[in-house]
Amino acid sequence: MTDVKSEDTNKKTGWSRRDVLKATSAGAAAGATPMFFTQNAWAEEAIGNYPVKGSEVVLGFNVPQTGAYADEGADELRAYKLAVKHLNNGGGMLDTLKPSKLTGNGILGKKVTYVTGDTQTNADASRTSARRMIERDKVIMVTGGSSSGIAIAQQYLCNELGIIFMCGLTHSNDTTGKDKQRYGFRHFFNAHMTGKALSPVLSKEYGKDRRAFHLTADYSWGHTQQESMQEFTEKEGWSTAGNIMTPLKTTDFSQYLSQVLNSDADVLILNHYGANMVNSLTNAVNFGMRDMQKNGKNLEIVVPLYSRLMAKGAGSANIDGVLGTSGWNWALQDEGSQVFVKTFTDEYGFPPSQAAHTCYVQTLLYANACEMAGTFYPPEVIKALEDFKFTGAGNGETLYRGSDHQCIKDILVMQGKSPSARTSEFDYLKIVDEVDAATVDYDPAIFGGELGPYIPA
Amino acid sequence: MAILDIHQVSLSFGGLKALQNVNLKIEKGTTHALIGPNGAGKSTLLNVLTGMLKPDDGSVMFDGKPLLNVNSFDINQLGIAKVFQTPAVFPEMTVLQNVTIPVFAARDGSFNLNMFEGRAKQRPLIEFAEQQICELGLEKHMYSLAGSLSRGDKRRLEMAICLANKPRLLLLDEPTAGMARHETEKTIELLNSMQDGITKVIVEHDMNVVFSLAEKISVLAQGQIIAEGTPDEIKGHPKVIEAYLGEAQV
Amino acid sequence: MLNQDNFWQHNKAVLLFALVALTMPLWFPIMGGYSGLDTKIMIFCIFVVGFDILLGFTGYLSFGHAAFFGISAYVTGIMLKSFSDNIIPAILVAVLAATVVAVIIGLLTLKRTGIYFSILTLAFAEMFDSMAMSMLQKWTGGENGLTGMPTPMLFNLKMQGDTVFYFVTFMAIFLFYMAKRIERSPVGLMMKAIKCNQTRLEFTGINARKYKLLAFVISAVYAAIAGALMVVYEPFVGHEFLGWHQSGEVVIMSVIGGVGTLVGPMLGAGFMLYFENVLSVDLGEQWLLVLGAIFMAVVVFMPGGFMEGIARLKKRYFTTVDGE
Amino acid sequence: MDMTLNAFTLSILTGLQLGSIYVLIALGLTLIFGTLGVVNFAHGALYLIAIYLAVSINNALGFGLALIIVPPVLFIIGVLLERGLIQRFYDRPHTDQILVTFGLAIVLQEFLKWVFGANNIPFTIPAWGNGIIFMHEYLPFLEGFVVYPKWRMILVVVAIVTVSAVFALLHLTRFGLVIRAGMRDAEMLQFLGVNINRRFMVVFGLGAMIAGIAGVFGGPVTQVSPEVGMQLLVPSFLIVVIGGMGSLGGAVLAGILIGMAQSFTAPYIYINTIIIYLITVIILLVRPRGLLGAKGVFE
Repeated sequence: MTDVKSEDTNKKTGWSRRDVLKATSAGAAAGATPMFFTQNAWAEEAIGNYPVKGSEVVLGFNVPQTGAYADEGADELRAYKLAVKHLNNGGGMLDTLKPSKLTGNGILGKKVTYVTGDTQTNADASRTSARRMIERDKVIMVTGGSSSGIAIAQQYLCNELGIIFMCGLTHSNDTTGKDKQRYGFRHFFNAHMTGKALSPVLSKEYGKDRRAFHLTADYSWGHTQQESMQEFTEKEGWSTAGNIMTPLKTTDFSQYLSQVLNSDADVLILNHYGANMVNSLTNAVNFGMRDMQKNGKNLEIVVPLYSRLMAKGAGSANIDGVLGTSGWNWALQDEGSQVFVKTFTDEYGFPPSQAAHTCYVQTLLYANACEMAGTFYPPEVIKALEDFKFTGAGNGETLYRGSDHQCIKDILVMQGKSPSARTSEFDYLKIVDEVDAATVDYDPAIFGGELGPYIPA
Repeated sequence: MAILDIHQVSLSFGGLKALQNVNLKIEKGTTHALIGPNGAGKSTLLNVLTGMLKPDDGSVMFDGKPLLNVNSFDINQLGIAKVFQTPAVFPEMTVLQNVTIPVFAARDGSFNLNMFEGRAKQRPLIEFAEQQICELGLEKHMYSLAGSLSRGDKRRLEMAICLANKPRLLLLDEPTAGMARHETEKTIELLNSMQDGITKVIVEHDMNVVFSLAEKISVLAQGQIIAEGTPDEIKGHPKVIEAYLGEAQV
Repeated sequence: MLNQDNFWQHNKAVLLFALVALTMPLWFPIMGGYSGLDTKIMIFCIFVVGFDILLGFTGYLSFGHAAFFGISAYVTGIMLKSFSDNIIPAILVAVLAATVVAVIIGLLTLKRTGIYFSILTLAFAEMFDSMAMSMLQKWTGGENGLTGMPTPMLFNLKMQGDTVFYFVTFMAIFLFYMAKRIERSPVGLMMKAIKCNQTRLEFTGINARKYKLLAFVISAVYAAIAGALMVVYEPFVGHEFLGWHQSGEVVIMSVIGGVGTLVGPMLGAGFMLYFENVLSVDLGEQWLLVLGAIFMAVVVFMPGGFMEGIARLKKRYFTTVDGE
Repeated sequence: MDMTLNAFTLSILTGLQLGSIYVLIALGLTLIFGTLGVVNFAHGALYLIAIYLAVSINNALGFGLALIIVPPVLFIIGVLLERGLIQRFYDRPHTDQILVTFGLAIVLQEFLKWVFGANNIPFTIPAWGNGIIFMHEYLPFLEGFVVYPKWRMILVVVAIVTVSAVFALLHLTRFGLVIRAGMRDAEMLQFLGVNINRRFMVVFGLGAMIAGIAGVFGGPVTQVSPEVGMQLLVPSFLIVVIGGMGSLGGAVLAGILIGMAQSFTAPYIYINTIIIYLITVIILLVRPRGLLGAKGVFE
C-alpha cells in the first residue's frame, strides 16, 4: 500500500483551496503510510467530496435521459431509486447479499439521497453533468452510463476529482482494461467474457466447421467485441470470412449486408449494440438471412451482446432463435434475482432489465463497501471493494477483482424466443446456458492499463 | 489625350455577339455618353471596364495601364468608380460609415491588416468623410441608416461613396433610371457641379439627361459603335435614327 | 459623435463583461451554478465572440466551426500527452494547426456564398469528425475520446479549479476586448460592409475576399483557443467536439443571443449552458423539449435575440425619462 | 478490383435503394427549400412524424390504412405548420429560420419520444412485401444465386413513382409552372402579381406529404426511433445542395449518386465514413451551384 506518492509541496503555487488541502494531505499520507490499515485514520483528510458533512450522503445518478439510450437510462434510474429506498429502509437484495454490513439505515448512519443528470449519450455532456453533481451537489459517488465511451469519459473525470465511479452498463474491454482507473468499478461483464462464454455454445449449436462474417460498429467497443468473438470462435475451429467496420451513425446496413451475401460465410456476427444492432439485425432478416442456406448449412445470425430493450426494438419475430449473451435476466431463479425482480416489479409494475440490475447492484456494493470500510474515505472504500467476494446479487459467486476492478461472475447465454413462446410483453429471451465465472475468467494483464494511485494527483 | 482607350474589344455569350471590335477613346476631363437601343451592349461594355466581364479579344488601357484581367477592386484603386443603375450603398450602415469605407480604401489600398487601429487614428479620415457628406448635402442624414434614405438620397450617397476616394474616371450606369422628374434634375445638377478633372462615362436612356450632360456621345448598336460625335452631330445622324427606329419596330 | 473617444465609452462593454465574469464564482452558485460550469461558459464565450466576427460581421454562416474547435482540442490533448504537460506550447501548436486548416478551408469555401458556403463548411467539419471517429482512432481515441493526459500545467501552476477559471476568464476578457477593437477598426468596418453589399464594396476598391478570409481565420483562431482551453479545463477530448451538433450549438447560441452584437452571443452561450446543465435537472427528462420550445419562442417573439429583448426593455423603461 | 458480376449487381441494387430513401426525403426538402427559401431543419422531424404514424397504424390496423392515412395527414400538418409558423419566416435571415425549425424539430422529436419511448418500434412489413426476390431468375446474366429484399425493391419503385408524379405535377400543370418559376425567382412572381402565398402553403404541405410517403415505405428500412429524423437531416441537406438549390432533378441525381457511393465503398471503412462529405466538397468546389442548381438561388 505504498502507492501514495509524496508530492513536493514547495512547487505548488496554485490558488485553489482544494489544491492546498490536497497537497498537505498527500504529504501527510507519505509520512504515515503504515497507518493506512487503520480505519478512520484519515478522517480529516479531504478527497473529492470526503468528508461527508451533515446527516445525509448524496449519490449521483448520471444516466442517458435524451438520445438513443433514454429508455435504458430510465430503467437504470428506476433501479437507482429502488436501491436508495432499500438502503434507507431495508429490503431487496439487502437480505440476500453476503457478506453484507448493510443495515437498511442509510450508509454509515447517514440517510442516502441522490441527484440525477443526463449524459445525453455524449461524452462531453456526461462529464459536465457529472461535474455538476460533484462540484455543486457534493456527491460522494457517481454511477450510471449506458455506453462505454461515456463510462470511460466519466471514469477519468471522477478519478481526477477523487470521486468513486461505479459504471452502469458498459461492455467494452477498455473500461477495465487499458482505460481502467483506481476510482472506477465495473460490475457488468465485458466483450472478452462474452466471446469466452458464447463461443462454446455456438460451436455446440452450429458445429465446428463454420465460416463467420463480422459486421462491427467502428468504435472501441465494437473492435474489442469483434476481436474477442473472432479469437474465441477460431479457438472452437471456426474460420473468419471477413469483417466490415460500419460507421456508428449507420441506420441502413444494406450495403454491408450485400457484402455478406456475396461472401461464402454461413454465420453472421453482428458486433453492434443499441440502435445499430436493432437496425442491422432487422435489415439482415429483411435480406432473408434467417431462411438462407450457405455451404449446405442454415445461415445463422449471432448477436454477442443482448439486451431486452434491443430485443424488443428488433421485434421477437426477428430475434427468434438468435444467440447472444446477457449479464443478467429477470427469469433467473436464484434468491437475489428473485427478490430484486419482485421488489422492482412491485414498485414499477414490470420486471427490470439487465441495465437496471447492474446499476442496482453497483449502488449496493458501493454502500456495503463504505460500511465495511467504516468510512466514506475513498481509498478505504476502494480497498473494501477490491477483491471483495460476494453472493446473493444475482450472478452466483462474484469477485470484484482488485487488479482491474472487473467483476468476475456468471454470464448468461441467451436465445431470442419465438413470438408464440413468449409469456409476457417483457419476455423476449430465454436462458440457454449459465456460464460460470471460472470459465469466463481471464488474466487482466492482457489488456494493459494502470489503475493509478489511491490518492488522486 | 485619352484617359481610357478601348481597342478592338469583342465579347460573345454563347452565340450572341455582345460586343464586336469596339474601339473607343475617352478624352480626359470630358463627359462622354454611351447611348443605344436595348441590348446594344452598353452595360456589357461597362462591365468589361469594371472587371466584371472578361472580353474574348481586344485591350483596354486606362491611363496607360491595362485593365483586362484586373480585379474590380484594383480597377477601382486605379481610379475608376462606378455608379450603379439601382443605387448601390451599404443599407445597414450609417451614411457616415458608407462614406468612410472609400476613404479608408483610398488610404489603405484594397487590403490592410490594421485590425486594432483605434478611433484616434481614424479621426482625420472620418472628418474627411463627414466633409464629403456635407458637400453632397446629406449632412442631416449623417447617422441615418443608408437603407432608410429616399432613392434620390441613396443616389447622392452612392455618388459620395464614389467620389470619396477621388476617382479619375466615373462610370455611370443610367444614373436617373426610375427617378422622378425633380430627382433627375437634381442629379443632373449634381453631376454638372462635380469637381473638374473627373472624366465621366455615362450610359443613359433619357436623352434630356444625355444632352444636358455629355460633351461627346458614342452610339452602340448590336455590339458595335455606329456613330460618335458631339450631341449636335448625333442628333441628326441617320444611322442613329435607323438603329432606334429599328428597335421600335421590333 | 466623435467626442466618444474616451476610454470608458469605448470599453464599457469590456469592463462590464470583466466585472460580471470575474465575480462569477461569487454569484453563480447562488443561481445553482457551480465551478466548472462557469469555466465552460467562459470558454464558449470565446468561441461565440469569434464566431460573431464571421457570422455577425460578414454574414457568412459557417456550419463547420466545430472543426477548428475540435482539431485544436485534439492537438492540445496530444501535445499534453506526448510532449509536455505545459499548456503554453500545447495551446500555441494547437492554435497554429487549426489556423493552417482554417486558411485552407477558408480559401476553398469562401468562393461560395449563402447556403453553399454553409454546407461546404459542414461537409469539411463532418469529414474531420468521421476521420477522428474512424481513420484516426489510434490517435484520437475514437468514440471513447482522447484520455489519459496529465494534469495540465502553466509552468508550475496546476490548471485545476479556480486557477483554470481565472486563466480562462482573463483570456475571455482579453479576446472580447480584441474583438471590440477589431469591430471599431477599419477592418471591422470592411467586414460589416461585406454583409451589407459585397459588390459595392469591391467597386469601392476593397478586396472583399481577403477580408472574408481574415474574418474566417480570426473566428477560427477564437474557436481554436476555445478548443485548446477546453482541454486545459478538463484533460479530455470527445469526438463530439468536432460534430455538427457542436457547430449547430454555436449557431444557436449566437442567434438566440443576437447575431452581430458580440455581447449577445455570449449571453446566448451562458443561457444555453446554464439551461442544459442546471435548469435541465429540475425539468427532468423533458428538458430538451422545453429548450426546443424556447428556441422557437425567442425567434418568433424576439427576432434580434436576447439583445433585442434587452433593447426593448431599455426603451420601455428609459425613453420616458429622456424622451420628449 | 476483383468484383464479380453478382457483387456488382448487389452493389448497384443497394445503391439504388439507399438513394431512393435519400431522394424521397430530399425531394420534399428541396421543394420547400427551393420554392420557399426556407432552411427547414424540421424536415427530418416531419419524416419522424410520418414513420411513427405509419408504424402505429400499420401495426394496429394494417399497412393499407397507413398508406391511405399518413400522407394526407402529413399534408395537413405541413399546411398548419406553414400557416402557423413558417410563413412568418420567409423574409427572415437563414439563421432565424434554422433556429426556429431546429427548435421545432427538437420539440417534435422529444414529444414523440415522450409518447412512444426512445426505443425502436419494430415495423412489421405486410405479407405481400415481405421476403426476398431471387434476382438471378430475372437477370439471366447473374451466375448462381443473388437475392434482394422485396420491400427494398418496392421502395425503389415507390421512389420512381413519387419522383415521376412530382415531375408531372411541376411540368404539366399550371400550378407546377408557377412553382417552378417561384423556385427560380420568387420575387419576380410576386412582381407579376401571382398569389404566391396560398401556393406556398400548398408547396409546404406537398413537401410534408412526400415525407409522409417516404415514412410509410421507408419506416421498415430506416427503422422507427426518435433519432432517425436528425440522422437523416444532414445527408438530406447535403443531397439537396449537391443537387443544386431549387433543382428537383439535381436532388434525384445527387441522392442516387450518394447511395451508389456509399454502397460501393462499403468494404472500405475509411472512405465509407467520409464519402458523402468528400463528394459534397468535390462537387461544390468544381460546380459552384451543385449539379443542376440555378444561378442566384440561395447564394
